[in-house]
Amino acid sequence: MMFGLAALAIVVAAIMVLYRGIKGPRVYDRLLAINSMGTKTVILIALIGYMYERPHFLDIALVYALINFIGTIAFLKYRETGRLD
Amino acid sequence: MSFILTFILMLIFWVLLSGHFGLILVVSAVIFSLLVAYLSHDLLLGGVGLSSLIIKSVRFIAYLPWLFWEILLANFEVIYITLHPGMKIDPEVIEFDPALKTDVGITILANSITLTPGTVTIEAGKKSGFKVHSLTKGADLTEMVTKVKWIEGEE
Amino acid sequence: MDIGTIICGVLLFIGCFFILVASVGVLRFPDFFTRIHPAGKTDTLGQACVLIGLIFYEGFDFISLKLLIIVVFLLVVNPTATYALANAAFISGVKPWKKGDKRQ
Amino acid sequence: MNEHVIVQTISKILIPFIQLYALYVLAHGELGPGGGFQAGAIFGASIVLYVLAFGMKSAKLRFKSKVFDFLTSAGVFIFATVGVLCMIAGGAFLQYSSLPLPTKKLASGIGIYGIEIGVFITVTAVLVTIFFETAEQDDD
Repeated sequence: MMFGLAALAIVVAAIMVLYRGIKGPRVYDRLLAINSMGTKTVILIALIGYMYERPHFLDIALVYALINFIGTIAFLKYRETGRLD
Repeated sequence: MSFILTFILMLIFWVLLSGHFGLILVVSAVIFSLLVAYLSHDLLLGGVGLSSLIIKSVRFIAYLPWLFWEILLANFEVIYITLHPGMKIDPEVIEFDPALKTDVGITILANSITLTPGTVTIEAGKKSGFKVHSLTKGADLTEMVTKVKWIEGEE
Repeated sequence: MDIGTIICGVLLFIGCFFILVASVGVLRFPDFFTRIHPAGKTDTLGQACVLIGLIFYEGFDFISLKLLIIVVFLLVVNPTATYALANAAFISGVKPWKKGDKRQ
Repeated sequence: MNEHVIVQTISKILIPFIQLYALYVLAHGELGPGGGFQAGAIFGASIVLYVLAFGMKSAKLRFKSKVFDFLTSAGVFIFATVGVLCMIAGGAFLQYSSLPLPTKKLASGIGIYGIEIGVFITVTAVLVTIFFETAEQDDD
């Protein structure tokens, strides 16, 4: 119950951020929205793991946080230099 | 030196993550920690002496409670500004040079600034100095710079 | 209802409040550099609050240690990503908003 | 990111922990989510992070392309060796329970662990090779 309400609040927050991601106006606003939604997803995965009493979900949350970070850095680097290395 | 320290750190991290102590798992813990220490020992602790490492870690941990208190205060400020109907903001970009010597010091300062009152680091480096974007005029960062300098230490 | 569950509920409420306010901030602020303030720090604190609430619910064992690792990881990684974003925007020539300018 | 100090320092701190986490996922494939493929992807991600933070030149000095070419086939070799060992011991290909070990449970545990390590090595090597090739395609 408690976890369900918290998850709902985070989904609402993610939808609000998604609006910023659609509207822009700059690519950096969109990237900010994507990064922010990614970290919210980490919390959401942890909460869902507790809702269904499956703590193994935490491993997935940690991996998602990691991939989110690397993805943001990679995209920024590509924006700036036009290449990945 | 850094090899052994990395090995011990990795072993501790494995135990924190795992929580299972079967024979196969313990053997693989030791082998994998050795592997990671071999691959990355110069990344985590490259060229740092043991005594200075301990001193700096203790100082860093002593710095954390103050930082968390500042983060809490900072967030109430941001929440107040966000929910105020008049949106009372007056942003400015501050430039200063904290004269920090180490990369780790710069990183700690930049991330602390990002997490605390109405300020976000937008540029940080040894040569270029710091550029900080502040939500309201008159942000004061001298206390934080002093504390980070203390973590870096004089030796 | 034991004490851990109550503390967990309170922390979940505070954390969700922070996260919601951060999202409102991302919508309301006038330009990129001001938007990054709520996204960079209020969000981080809200997430830390939610996860620490889960630690109180769990009690102290290996699973709560894993939660603690996620909290530390987020506290290290989020400001770094925020810095990288702000720095990239600044270098590419996005001008910071001044008082009296038009909303973007 | 003209001065990469912060991203570089954070990467230096994170990379060893990411690598150990990948190996943890590899070793706990039976107990939780995970296994060879996921572990290989995470380990590959740590090397991708290194390339992003420090650039390709420094990465090429640290992780030789030739080593990854070797590892790609070494992983498959480990996988096949475990399978063939099962056949030599009198079972079918990859029938772990026929391995000459005290209990069947231990035999299948070690057998699965062996092929997971093989998968892990191949996946890491292939992912890193793909990333190196894509990042460098403009140089030709």
